[in-house]
Amino acid sequence: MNVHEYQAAKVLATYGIPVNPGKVASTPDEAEAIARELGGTVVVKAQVHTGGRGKAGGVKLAHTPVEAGEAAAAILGMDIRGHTVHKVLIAKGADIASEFYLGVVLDRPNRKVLVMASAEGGVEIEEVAKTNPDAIVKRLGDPLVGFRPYQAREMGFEMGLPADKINGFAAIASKLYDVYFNEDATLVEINPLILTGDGQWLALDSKMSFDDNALARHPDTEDMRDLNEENATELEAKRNGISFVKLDGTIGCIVNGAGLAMATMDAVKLHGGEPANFLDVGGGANASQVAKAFTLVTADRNVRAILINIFGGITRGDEVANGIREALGQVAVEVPIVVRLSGTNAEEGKSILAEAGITAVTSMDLAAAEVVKAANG
Amino acid sequence: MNVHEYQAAKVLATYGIPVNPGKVASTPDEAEAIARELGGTVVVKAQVHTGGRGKAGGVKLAHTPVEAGEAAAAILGMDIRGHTVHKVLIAKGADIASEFYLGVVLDRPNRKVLVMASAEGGVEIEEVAKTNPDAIVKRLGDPLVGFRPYQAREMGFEMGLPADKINGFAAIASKLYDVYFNEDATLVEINPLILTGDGQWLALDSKMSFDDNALARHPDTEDMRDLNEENATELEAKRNGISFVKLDGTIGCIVNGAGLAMATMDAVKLHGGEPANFLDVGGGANASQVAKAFTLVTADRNVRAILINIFGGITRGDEVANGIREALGQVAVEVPIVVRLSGTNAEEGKSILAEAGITAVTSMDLAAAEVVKAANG
Amino acid sequence: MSILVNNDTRLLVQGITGREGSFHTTQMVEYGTNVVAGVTPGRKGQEIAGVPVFDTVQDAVEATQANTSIIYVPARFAPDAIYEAVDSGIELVICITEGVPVNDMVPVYHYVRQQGARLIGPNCPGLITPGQAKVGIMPGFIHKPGKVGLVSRSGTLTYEVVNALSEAGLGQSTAVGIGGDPVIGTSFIDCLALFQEDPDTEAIVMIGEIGGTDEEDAAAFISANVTKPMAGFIAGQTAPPGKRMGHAGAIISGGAGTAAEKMKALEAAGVRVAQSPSQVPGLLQEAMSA
Amino acid sequence: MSILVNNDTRLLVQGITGREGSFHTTQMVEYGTNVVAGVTPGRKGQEIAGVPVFDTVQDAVEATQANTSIIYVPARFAPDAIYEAVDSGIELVICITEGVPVNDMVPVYHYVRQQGARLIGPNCPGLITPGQAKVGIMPGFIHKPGKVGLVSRSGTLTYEVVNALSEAGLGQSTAVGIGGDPVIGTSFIDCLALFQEDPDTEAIVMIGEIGGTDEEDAAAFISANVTKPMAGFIAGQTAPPGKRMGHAGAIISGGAGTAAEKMKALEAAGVRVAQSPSQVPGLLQEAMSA
Repeated sequence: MNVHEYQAAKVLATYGIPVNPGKVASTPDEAEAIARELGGTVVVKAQVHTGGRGKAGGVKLAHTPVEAGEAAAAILGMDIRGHTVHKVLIAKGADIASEFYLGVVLDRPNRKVLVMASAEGGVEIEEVAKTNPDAIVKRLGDPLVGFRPYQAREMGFEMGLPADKINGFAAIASKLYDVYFNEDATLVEINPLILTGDGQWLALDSKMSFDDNALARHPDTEDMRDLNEENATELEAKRNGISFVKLDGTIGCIVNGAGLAMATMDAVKLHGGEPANFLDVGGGANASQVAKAFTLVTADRNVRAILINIFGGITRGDEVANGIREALGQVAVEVPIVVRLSGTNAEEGKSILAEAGITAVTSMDLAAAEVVKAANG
Repeated sequence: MNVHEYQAAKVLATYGIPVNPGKVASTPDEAEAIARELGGTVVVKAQVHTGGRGKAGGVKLAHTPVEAGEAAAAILGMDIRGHTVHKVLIAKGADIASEFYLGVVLDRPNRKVLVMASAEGGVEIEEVAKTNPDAIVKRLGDPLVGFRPYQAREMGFEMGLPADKINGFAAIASKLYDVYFNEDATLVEINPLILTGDGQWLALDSKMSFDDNALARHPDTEDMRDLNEENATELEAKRNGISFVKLDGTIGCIVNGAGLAMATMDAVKLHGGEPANFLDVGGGANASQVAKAFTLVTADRNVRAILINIFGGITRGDEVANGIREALGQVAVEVPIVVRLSGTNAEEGKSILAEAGITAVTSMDLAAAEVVKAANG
Repeated sequence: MSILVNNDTRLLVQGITGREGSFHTTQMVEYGTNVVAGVTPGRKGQEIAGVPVFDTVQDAVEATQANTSIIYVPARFAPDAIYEAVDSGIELVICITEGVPVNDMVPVYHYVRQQGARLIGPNCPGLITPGQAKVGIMPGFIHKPGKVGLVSRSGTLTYEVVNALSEAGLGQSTAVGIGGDPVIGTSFIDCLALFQEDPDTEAIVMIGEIGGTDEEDAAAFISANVTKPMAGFIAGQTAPPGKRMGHAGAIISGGAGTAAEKMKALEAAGVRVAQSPSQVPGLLQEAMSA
Repeated sequence: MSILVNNDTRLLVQGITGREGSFHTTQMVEYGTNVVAGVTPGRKGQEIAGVPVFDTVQDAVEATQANTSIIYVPARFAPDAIYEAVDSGIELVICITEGVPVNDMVPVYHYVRQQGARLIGPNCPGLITPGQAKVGIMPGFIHKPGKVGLVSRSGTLTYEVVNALSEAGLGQSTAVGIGGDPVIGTSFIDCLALFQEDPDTEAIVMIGEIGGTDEEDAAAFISANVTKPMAGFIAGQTAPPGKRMGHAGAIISGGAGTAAEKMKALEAAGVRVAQSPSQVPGLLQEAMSA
């Protein structure tokens, strides 16, 4: 789960990390009032769950409250990489002397948590990794005794920080590691972390993602969820125990198992089609789950045909077939359906579907070819 | 540092451990008012930093508010093992179905933290260890991943708890381990931990000690300090970087180094005397430290002679001798002083002291013999 | 022969009285797995599919000498269940449970290694040595005893490939589902090393997916250490970046973890990589006769 | 020969620019210890007693191949300093610092062991191999090179005994102050094992005190493993129960940890236990000629 910049800043502040004070506005009037309250030059920033705001014109400097209102008017409602701007953050303009990057993320190969920093702040870390990998300094937290202050100091010295800035940097890095662990984040990033003209550390912009599997123990985090930023269909799927990801193609996919669902998308592509979604219906594949899957898939107007790919394991093919028939009685599906059934009682299942006038085959490749033909036909 | 039962109960409550609600009174009137507020039978308990309250008559049951006031009147001011009772805790009488012991303490040989429990609650654990050691169940917390819930369950099953009481017990044991670690305790003990007639867990009495070296990071703990319970001389010594423990003998000891200070006490005893104190003056042994040590030692009216035992290492014997002379100019010492000086420049030091009319010898045994003679003379 | 589980496996089921635990215990017993004990605290004395239930793993191990454990408890209890198994002397722990927070698994991973035990999963289907021991939730009947070792991050996709192998007459020595989470106890490399050493495994199939670099690391290991013929498949060629594809670990992030990179790395290591699961048996046979 | 420190010791001082650190660096250099580097973050380029100062232990080790470190930083920074030393490849870490909370030392103790390094202290005077390396705060001049290994929980009391030994013509191979805290990195047993194996140590002196059961554990070890003649002393025969005698670890609690028990255990293990420190040389000579 992702949160907005202003929400991430609040989390950082509760850990004692110095952030640039600001407030959120939903209207130009609110923005103007906040700018007046803050005084001086402010920056108006689009609050959306995506990067590239600056390039898209979602970040504007305003020298007066009126300018702030105008900037907010321009940004609110803007579409940035498919995200509509509903809120802007109004924050005091900062006196930036130097910019840094500081981030904490899981290091999968080592099964440890990685703290990364770079003196090339304000640039995406992936970009720095490509253009100047030596500029990134890294330390792994020990899984059992954590991230130690000396590691943070080493990072500061390696980045070439002056001696009197080392302890301040180390304190922020240690606190950011605590944020990652205590809040069950999957990513926390301050970019840029700045030194101001008068030598103070300040987290100017930050980003956080949280482990969905740990949200149950973090009700405060769940409260930060912005439904505007989430795909309604994906949320609806999740509530029903279905994994769903919307894609741009025309062929709806309903599959049991995440790996098989990806492989099914790949097969559609291999046979010349484009998948409209990733959908893992979960273990059971019973009538109500399949009916829910139909509803999710057919909500997408681009879908021109549906491929159901079920490998019967513990769940038998005939049960699945009956489930599909039943689901079709509950949900009106107006596009062609191709079913691929394999594994336990696949033949019985195919007979049941044939009786209902539904094409059912054994081979996944054949099913993919058929569904592409159906979508184009 | 030790705290009172009512303070320990507050700490337990903040961790979600169920405690018997009660309030503290300093006068019989307050006690009566609290008993009236609580209603029903109450127990009135002396709040002192020592065990054996029950045997000493410091715990009384009261069926009415008036009885509670009377009980408080009887207990307040009472002397229990040398501790004067200044406060009583008034708590609701509990319906005890069964009593248990639960404690967390450092296991020195394993360098790990030990959780102990016993179905023989209400008795001192040292007593159980002697009479029925098999009744004590133990589990070590892992220094790196902590005390795990399954360990608490195992302890519950081993104590013969019924199945429906296991999870409740395990939750309390895990929380008590957290108290120990998060609060930097050296001992936390619930005794008795009870099951009430209606099957609820309740911490009826508890005891906590804290690591003096960690108090700086626990201001809340430091706030619980009861100066009535601390030896004023020991506190005064601590403020001056001196380790001091009051004893019952007649020979005051001033020594540099804790181990040597103990050995000096032992030597006094070996030569027929009784030490009046343990005193480690710290590394420097300069004039102001020695003067402070004189003040501390002579505050004890039992002291009839003083043994100063200094091993000159980094600090030179002549410096120490001058320090002693200077200190004697600041503090009037009316009992005989025997100085033992050894190590660096011991001879120079002894000459300086001889000029000041102070007996100074090289041998620790001889010094001990001399001081015992002086005390008896 | 085989790897990790076989006729010597003495299986303990943690969470045996739960819905999943009891169902799959029955299935495993029916398959012929030697399920010796189950654990659910407070349920001592019960039986599930003829298997005695104990209060603690310690009690169960003492009474039955269980050496392998499979875990079906809910996610928030899974780390404790793993610690309990390892501390009670269980050598091989299979955690089926899905949804364990990553921050919980980081210390678990390192603790298990430190204690010299082995964890498979979490969020995995388990593993099976056909004809000997099914320790997991896979449909047993699709597997055939044979000489192909299989290791996979996926569940159903594994069954798909196993089924195709069996139909092509390629039985399996052992098929291991290592799980789809970002932090799992046993990696591709661990299993490849075991298969390489297992005299009865003659060829190896590896099924990867997007996310992380375990497949790339495996490719490097294969180049240096694996001499047996191999075929593979990587799911997620059409997955978009930044989106989690069902499995918590299946996500392309920061441009890393794509199927294309993984396929390239495996091919460079001499693995024949299929475009579709159905091609795996053919490619493997090619590799075996090359 | 000797144990732990000698002419091959390349010493690093953590907290070298502090009051204690700089004073004792000068003392150690004057004694002839090979002090190669110091560390205080932000003080790179300075020198203390001719010893170059670095920002990090890593930098210092790279530049000077230091293999031993001594720590003089304040208590709240000491655990981090120990971790930094161990993670930078230092094999032997001596922590002089007093007042480290016990809960901090518990994970440090186990981490250091796990990494295969050795910690002495905290709250200790350090150790010395007379004529070769003084790594601590003890007065060097009282020590004489020789054949007696000494291990002690105390500081000044150790100097007392060392002085008595030297005056009696009994020089020391190495004298180790292991520290007076409840959790210390190196125990009596560790040192006894090293002295027993050291060909140049012919007799051993052990100085204990009240609190804990390390002396009793040492006695059991001595019975089973130590063949060299031994004398000992236990401080605190007159200490009352429940009171901490200066050292954080010197406390009789729950009736355990008394001097009497410890003396009894050591005597039963064949150690000649003195009533007074001055008796130690005589008892040791007796033991050596027995």
